[in-house]
Amino acid sequence: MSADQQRILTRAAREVIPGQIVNLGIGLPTRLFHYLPEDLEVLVHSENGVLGCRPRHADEAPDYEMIDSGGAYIATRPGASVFDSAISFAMIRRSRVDLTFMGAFEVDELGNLANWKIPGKFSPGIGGAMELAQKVKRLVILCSHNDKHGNAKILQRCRLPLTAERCVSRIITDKAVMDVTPQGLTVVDIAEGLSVAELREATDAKLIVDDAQLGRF
Amino acid sequence: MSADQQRILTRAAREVIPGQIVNLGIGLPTRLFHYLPEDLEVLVHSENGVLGCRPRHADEAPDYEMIDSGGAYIATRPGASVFDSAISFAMIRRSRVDLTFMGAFEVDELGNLANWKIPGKFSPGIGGAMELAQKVKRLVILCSHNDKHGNAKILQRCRLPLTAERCVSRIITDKAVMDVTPQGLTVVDIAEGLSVAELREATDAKLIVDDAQLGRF
Amino acid sequence: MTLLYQKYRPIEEAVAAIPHGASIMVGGFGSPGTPFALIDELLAQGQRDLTLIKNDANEPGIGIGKLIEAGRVSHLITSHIGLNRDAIAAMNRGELHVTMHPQGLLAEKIRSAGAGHHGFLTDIGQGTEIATRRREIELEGRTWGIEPALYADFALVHAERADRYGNLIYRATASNFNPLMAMAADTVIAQAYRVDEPGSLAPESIHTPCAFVSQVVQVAPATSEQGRRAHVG
Amino acid sequence: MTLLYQKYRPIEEAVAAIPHGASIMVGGFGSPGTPFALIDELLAQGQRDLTLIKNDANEPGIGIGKLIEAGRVSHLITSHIGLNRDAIAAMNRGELHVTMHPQGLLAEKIRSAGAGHHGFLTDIGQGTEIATRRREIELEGRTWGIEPALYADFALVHAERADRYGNLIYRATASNFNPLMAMAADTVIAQAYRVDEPGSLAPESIHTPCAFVSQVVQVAPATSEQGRRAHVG
Repeated sequence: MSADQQRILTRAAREVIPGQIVNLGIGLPTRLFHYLPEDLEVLVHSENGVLGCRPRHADEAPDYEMIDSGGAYIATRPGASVFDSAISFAMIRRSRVDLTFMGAFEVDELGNLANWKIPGKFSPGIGGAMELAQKVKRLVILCSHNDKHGNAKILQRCRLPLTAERCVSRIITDKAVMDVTPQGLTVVDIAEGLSVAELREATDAKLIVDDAQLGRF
Repeated sequence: MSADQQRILTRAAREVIPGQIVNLGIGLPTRLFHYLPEDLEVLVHSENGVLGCRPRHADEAPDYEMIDSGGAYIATRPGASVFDSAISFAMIRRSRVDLTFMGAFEVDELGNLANWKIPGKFSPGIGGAMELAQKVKRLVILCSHNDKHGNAKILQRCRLPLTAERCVSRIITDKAVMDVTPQGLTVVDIAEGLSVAELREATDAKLIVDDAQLGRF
Repeated sequence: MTLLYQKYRPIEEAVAAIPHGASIMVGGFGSPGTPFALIDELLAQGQRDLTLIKNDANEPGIGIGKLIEAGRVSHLITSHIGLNRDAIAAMNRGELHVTMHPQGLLAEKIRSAGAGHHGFLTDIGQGTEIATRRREIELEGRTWGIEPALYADFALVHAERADRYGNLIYRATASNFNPLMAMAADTVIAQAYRVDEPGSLAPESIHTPCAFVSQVVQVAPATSEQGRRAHVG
Repeated sequence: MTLLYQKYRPIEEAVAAIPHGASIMVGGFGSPGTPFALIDELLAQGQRDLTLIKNDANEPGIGIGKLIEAGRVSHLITSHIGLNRDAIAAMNRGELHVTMHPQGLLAEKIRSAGAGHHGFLTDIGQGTEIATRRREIELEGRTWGIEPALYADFALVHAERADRYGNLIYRATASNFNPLMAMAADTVIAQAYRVDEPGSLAPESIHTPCAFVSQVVQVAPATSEQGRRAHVG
């Protein structure tokens, strides 16, 4: 894992409030699992049908019928339950999941999210992303600020097919932490060593910056 | 219980095929419970959420949380399951109940059934009757042939609000066993000592009688 | 959002969140599964002008029968009230507005809300007076009734066992409408005969996962009230 | 109608009832809950031109991955096939027709059939391309998508334990789509690691009541195949 990813995950772990129900999307968010202390009173939901999962300890044999939605063998913590896919998504659609972390291809100023399809290039399916993005109480996006070609992923308007409209609350990238507000994208934290001008340069959306409030991470 | 009711129930018990799933409606049909031998391999469904109930033995203490849909304290037999009301009615709507017995205010030649409401007089609710009547594979009506004023309950057309259209397969009364067929009501059995003329007199529907086929009960 | 460690509450505090005029789903089919203790607390606290959603009206003098007799219920959405002559009388006098649904449709209207839908398409009741009171739609050459989802502000549910996160297990025929209502209401208050520490219930044995439950209270096991019903098996 | 005492069958006989061209729901989310033995029997028997309904396409070389590689599947209705590169390639070559649904909607379309409905009203996917491919309806001032119920001729489901009437218990995350599919298909074939006499399963512990299950077969417990997945936790 790169240093940038580590910084994103370390910052993301601070978003979790004890007592919450949290879902970790496939990809980078799944790794956040390992950044949550085991004694943190949080139930991690995985949409394949478990609430209250934790990473397997190094010395635990895998239970081949206990996986998370990404396919990793997991274990459960006290207070866990298992259930079918209808119950699992009822939980999601009824906004019983407090906080979800998800990756993104594109996010925009309005909080629109695109992370499931690149027409003609990538369309393995939808999975649970649409429901989670549309209905979770708080959606935090974890992604690199720019794609591997250097193109901005934080845009004025998404161009790819949307996962859900106006669903994102906060975006955490290697370069900044940004909140979606009625006024636009407000920068909360900026990466150590990065200037606001550099951040604006790497972003295709208007950024609202209040220097007096700006944190570093 | 009257001799007429006993004759209805004795005849009705012959309708049950070993291996079936059977529902007993409130009222007279509930008493059929006691006419089914305990070793008969049948699972009795009660729509409040149990499959595989049996009458309590005389020496069994009641379990106050184990009732049938009529409110009687019941027990379960091997192979029983309990479940919520959604599962219970899914079973009904998916026609997983093979046979249901139900009472009636009126039944007609087309197999229409009225047994839930007498406008202005009796309307305590609907319960599970509509779904059971509409979706069960085979609906057998158990009722007196005439009401307490002597009026026919077996009619050319029902006058009361319907429970379900064209749902009845067979009618068992104190006077006859009749099948609903595309040609009309066909008499299968007639009560001991009753003439076909007397039966026709007590009925407000056309009855098809083949003397050569007619049984007694 | 109720945080996990905030769910286990005294019964007075849990019920005090219910205002006058609230819509409240109440579990139970007859006595089994009826949250008697929560209902009695509601009676004691005095909330009025309530809309209740319950399969039946219990019986005179027990459960929601008490709330109806006390004039605290303005609207009852139900399936069958034949075992409560007082409720039938109140309905006939026009003091209690009653909406009747076929039992399975009532369950599904609640389940539809619990699943986060807005309703479902059914053929149940087509050809009866039920069909005349709902909107219909043509699809694939047939006419279907549209049954809107039924949401509520609160649900009062009864469980056999719970943990203090709000995981619930039902017993015998006390399940009935409880798990459906636990998903459909905005705030869900569960009573259980026993509330243990998280980890005391096997994950596969849990019927209602804690995510749906807002508060959980412990109540005394089966009172004589639940046994004093007229019916015998 | 399958009578209760006729449900426990040899696997060959149960699967032989499936004709060419059948629509078949297959339980499982990834490996857990996938009825590997029933799928392998289907592969051996040679049924073709199948429509499969499954959350995912398993992985190359296991589960329905084998059926797809053998060219036996003409249509796959699914939510995500990202773990099976062969299925993606077959889709891209136009050899496998794939219909994608959001996972929760796929579950609910199946559940809607299982409940005996014709569909449900949802706001999931409104504002996305999902909404463009379905009929909509205006109700109470909002626009809702109509998602039709998804029925099938057969369902193949996997359970941990069963009795010979077909009562089923799932374990861990092997539940997933299995109980929904068990209600939605006309003929339901269940495999279980252990099939006992009726009475061996506690009534409250049963996840799928036997009324929904047509046939039940016993299969050898967890094979190495289920462990040979690329992912590690």
